[in-house]
Amino acid sequence: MAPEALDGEGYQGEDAPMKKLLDDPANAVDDSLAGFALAHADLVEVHYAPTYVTRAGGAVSGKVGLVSGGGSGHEPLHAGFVGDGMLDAAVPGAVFTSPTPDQIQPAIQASDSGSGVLAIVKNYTGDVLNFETAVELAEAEGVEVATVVVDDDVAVENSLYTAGRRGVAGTVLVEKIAGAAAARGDDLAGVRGVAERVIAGVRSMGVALTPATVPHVGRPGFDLADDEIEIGIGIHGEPGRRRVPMSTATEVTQALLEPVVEDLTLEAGERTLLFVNGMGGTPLSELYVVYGRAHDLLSKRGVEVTRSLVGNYVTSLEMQGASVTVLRLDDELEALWDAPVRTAALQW
Amino acid sequence: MAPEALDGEGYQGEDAPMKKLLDDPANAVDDSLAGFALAHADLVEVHYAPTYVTRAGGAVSGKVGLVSGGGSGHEPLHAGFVGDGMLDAAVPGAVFTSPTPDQIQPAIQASDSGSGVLAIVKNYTGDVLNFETAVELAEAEGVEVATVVVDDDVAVENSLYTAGRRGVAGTVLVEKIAGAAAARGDDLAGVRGVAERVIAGVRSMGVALTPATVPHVGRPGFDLADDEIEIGIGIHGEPGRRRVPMSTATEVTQALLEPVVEDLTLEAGERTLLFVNGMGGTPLSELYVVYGRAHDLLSKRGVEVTRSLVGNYVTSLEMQGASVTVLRLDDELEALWDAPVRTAALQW
Amino acid sequence: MTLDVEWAERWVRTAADAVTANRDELTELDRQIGDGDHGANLDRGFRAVVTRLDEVAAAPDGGPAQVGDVLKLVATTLMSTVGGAAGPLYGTAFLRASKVCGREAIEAPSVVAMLEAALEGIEARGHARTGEKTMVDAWQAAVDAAGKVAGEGGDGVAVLRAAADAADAGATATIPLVATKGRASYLGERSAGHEDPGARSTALLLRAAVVAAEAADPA
Amino acid sequence: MTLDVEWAERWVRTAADAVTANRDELTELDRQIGDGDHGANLDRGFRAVVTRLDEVAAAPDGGPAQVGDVLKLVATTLMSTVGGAAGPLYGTAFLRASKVCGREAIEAPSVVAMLEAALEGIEARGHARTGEKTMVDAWQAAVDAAGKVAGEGGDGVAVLRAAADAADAGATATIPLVATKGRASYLGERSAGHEDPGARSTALLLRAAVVAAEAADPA
Ligand SMILES: Nc1ncnc2c1ncn2[C@@H]1O[C@H](COP(=O)(O)OP(=O)(O)O)[C@@H](O)[C@H]1O
Ligand SMILES: Nc1ncnc2c1ncn2[C@@H]1O[C@H](COP(=O)(O)OP(=O)(O)O)[C@@H](O)[C@H]1O
Ligand SMILES: [Mg+2]
Ligand SMILES: [Mg+2]
Ligand SMILES: [Mg+2]
Ligand SMILES: [Mg+2]
Repeated sequence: MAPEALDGEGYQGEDAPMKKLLDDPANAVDDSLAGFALAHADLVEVHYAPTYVTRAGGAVSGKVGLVSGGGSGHEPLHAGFVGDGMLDAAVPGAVFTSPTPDQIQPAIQASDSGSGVLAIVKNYTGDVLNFETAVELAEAEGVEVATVVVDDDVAVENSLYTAGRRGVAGTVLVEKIAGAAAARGDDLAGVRGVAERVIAGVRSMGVALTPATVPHVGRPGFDLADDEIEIGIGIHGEPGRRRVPMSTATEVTQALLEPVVEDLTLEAGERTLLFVNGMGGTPLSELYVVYGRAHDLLSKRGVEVTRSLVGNYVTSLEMQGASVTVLRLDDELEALWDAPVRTAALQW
Repeated sequence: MAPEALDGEGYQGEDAPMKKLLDDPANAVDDSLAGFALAHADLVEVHYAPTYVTRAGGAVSGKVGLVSGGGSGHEPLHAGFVGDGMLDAAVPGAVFTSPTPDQIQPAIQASDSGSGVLAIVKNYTGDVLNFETAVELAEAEGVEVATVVVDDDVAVENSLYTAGRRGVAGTVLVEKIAGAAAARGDDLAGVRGVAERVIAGVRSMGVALTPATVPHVGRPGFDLADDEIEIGIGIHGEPGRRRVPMSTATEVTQALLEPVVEDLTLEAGERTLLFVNGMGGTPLSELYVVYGRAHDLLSKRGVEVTRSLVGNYVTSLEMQGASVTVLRLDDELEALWDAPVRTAALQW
Repeated sequence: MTLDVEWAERWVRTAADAVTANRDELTELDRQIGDGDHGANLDRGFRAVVTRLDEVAAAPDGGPAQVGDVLKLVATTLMSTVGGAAGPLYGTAFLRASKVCGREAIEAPSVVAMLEAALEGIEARGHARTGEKTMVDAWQAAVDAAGKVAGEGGDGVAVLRAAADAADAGATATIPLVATKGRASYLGERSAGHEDPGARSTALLLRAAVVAAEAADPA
Repeated sequence: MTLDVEWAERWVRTAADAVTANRDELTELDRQIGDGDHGANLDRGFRAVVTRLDEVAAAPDGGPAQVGDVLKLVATTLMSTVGGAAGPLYGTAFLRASKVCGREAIEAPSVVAMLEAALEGIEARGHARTGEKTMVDAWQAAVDAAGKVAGEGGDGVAVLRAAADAADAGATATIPLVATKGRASYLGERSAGHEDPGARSTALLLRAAVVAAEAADPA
């Protein structure tokens, strides 16, 4: 292999090129989806112009359809969760930018087998507005659509003074459990009810150690000193609520978990699912350290952890950091969590 | 939550603290394993002093045992692959340092149900030497042990002038497929034969965009300018074969894939498994871009991709980068790949 | 000059140029208190608008006949290409505006009506009011100034100019505000001290309308 | 002085101190052409050795009786705590060395035999020969020099001193070499220009033996 192999055009520009495995950063989303489609042809079908992803084989007859979507850059969310037992379609927008109604509408229609469709929307102004319009359009075409809005991020106060809590890692749990409810044959009202029960019982909080760089922007979403971390970050490169000195896993975990537990008013004896989510650039080994610490802290409060998830599921490009999510469980939610799932990113 | 929550001791030291979600960096491996054990109590059991991981429930009667191990920092390798259809035990060393014989020996013995044990070793002087001693000790205790050495990294010439090719991402494929052979009831010679067939047919090559920092070292394994990437890296923070300017995904993929294909002497019409592995800090979306490019390049040569794997499976802490692995397939290897597996990191 | 369909087309093209020229500035504003995509989002949208306008102009039945046709084309194109919060908000703004501009040329009262319709559309979709540090602050200032100048007998261009000046000031006035709507609200108090990107892009778009009017009719 | 069991213990403790003091230097050498863990690996190992030695010394039946006992304790402890390439290599070296030191004190010929046994152990495990840019280069130089001084009638300490000096030079001499064994071999030509970390640590360990001898018997 001649060294010239790499001496082609490469990135142009004044500054040092971004270190990303991409060709044209403006095509990052579609290029990635093309590879995704090739790697998972048995599970998904990717549509372009407009861009959306459906389950291979199309809507499942007699089953409520599940559609979610949002800005790209959070992979495997959402396309990685399309498949048996979870989503019927996913709609990826530009990086960190909610998709447009003309992408969402066909995804909703493709997911309808006549039993209606549940749209799972993360609570961001852009996502809510674009889904709203798409749902109106799909309804005009005769599809029955229900919408749930996920807002699990306790870093944001749910008050008059904010756009409301953001939807973050808890979204995966909503998609998995509502997907299982749809798979077992619940009707649209039933599936929506299950999704709303999950949303009511799930809370998250995240930390960034390093920011992420959006490909077509080319510089980090925020600046962080070498010894600072950002507590209460979202998943779109937004800055968080406060900046504190770098600290230990135990202290950081505590800072994430406590507001979650308090907001949920979790009490001794309750059962939970504990989910430690990586933001993309943090090694799995560190996520397990955080998981261990969070588990200990919950145990100390007498809260039982009966299900768990650890990994990079709702990411923010290559951001280093993690979030801690707790979901209050009961027999039904546990059973739905355990139900089989077969997607690119979650299988059992 | 008071901001003081994070004002505890934190890291000490002259320089800016490392940005890692850890408590004492010297305990990183055990702390992570403790969380891993809590999260996957249904799958694994973690033993300490000496440290090794076994399948929950112990050796499977009548089945050949599979043991692998190596330095930590490559998670989910190896402990994430302990479970049904894959490994019976994994032995994690210190970060990037092969484990010691006194860890490996009990892992081998715990995996023996009387049908013998296959040790899967990545080809590094340290791993080979420590496993050698451990195998001798286990044999002295009456365990029949066979050893295979994985050496899939074409970045290293397999010649008199090197310690031989390194074992890298291909190790996962060896563990999965040999694990399936053991699960279907092959005897030790048979399982070893399958593993050797995989080793003979698998090649990899990797690239680093940014280096990784070993927790107890506190600074990057090598230095890379903002516009440079390192081609032909290993998974231990070693520098690679050559440093080139940052380039496009297409060019980088080509530089990785070509030597792999040539070393395998792949011809048109052959079937392959294409595996794009993330080094830990690169977003999944970029791995799919690389996958798509590699798939295209193989297709152009008439090589068929019939199985695929994309994700962070053999990592190098938070290194940004990826490797491309190709495995030559036949009916038997395809069937063994498809066979059920239930581990923390791979399930179907 | 008359604010006719040629002006409307020129407005849109001027706006597209202004967005491209200020893309990085908008992005940087959004990076400070949002997610750093506002410039890229609008740029993507307006480039699509220009492409679409070129297509329509090249069609055998000629270009748009009414000011409202141009605004509607902008609305639907932004809606389907921008995404994020700004896509539906600007989309609705231009859609509502198009509905009160169903003629070949518009005069001062229609300019006011157009701006009012746009503002109402944004408020209807986004539920924000003045003072919440959003694009509403720029639009509201523009509407107020436009109404005043129109009431004083100013012509269409004078009304537009007053609107653009006011939007500019309205955008600047968002700097000290604490956001209570949109992504910047997540920052709480930390959002103060930064200009709202959507308010700034609103000022750019309205300035483009003035520039487009003046280009045909140099004073 | 006599190279007795007290000397052996002092050697090991001095070596442990030297490793800790040079931990970062060894790590940096390994970072250049390896994986940056040699300092940490050896430091972990030698701290365990010291702990073990303290335990054994505190045991009711007293400390080790022979030089070989001390070396064997070093061997087994390094083997089970160092890992990597250096663990088994140093482990085997000290194990083989212990076998030829089964007495209360050793003289010049035993010092040579000890060094030879260590070198043979390393060669047997690692299959490296001189010139491959490994610790073998330092050990081989030490063995050669030790043999020479012993042949000339030097006493044990003189032999040790020659060995340490030669190991030092041998380590330095690895700088221009291209590695063909161990992790540095992956770098090919790029390994030239850097000192081999294992050769350097070998020189440190042998120097510690001299320091330990001199400490008891200041010249
Ligand atoms: N509820 C709202 N009402 C009015 N304007 C809003 C609202 N939410 C956000 N905006 C405007 O949208 C702008 C951000 O647009 P953009 O960055 O494109 O979308 P996003 O916030 O989804 O990334 C803000 O600067 C603000 O002016
Ligand atoms: N085959 C070999 N024979 C002799 N010495 C070797 C061999 N391979 C490696 N070494 C020595 O081991 C040293 C590296 O040790 P260390 O860094 O602890 O282990 P690792 O290479 O596994 O990280 C090298 O500097 C070299 O001196
Ligand atoms: Mg956005
Ligand atoms: Mg090592
Ligand atoms: Mg934005
Ligand atoms: Mg090393």
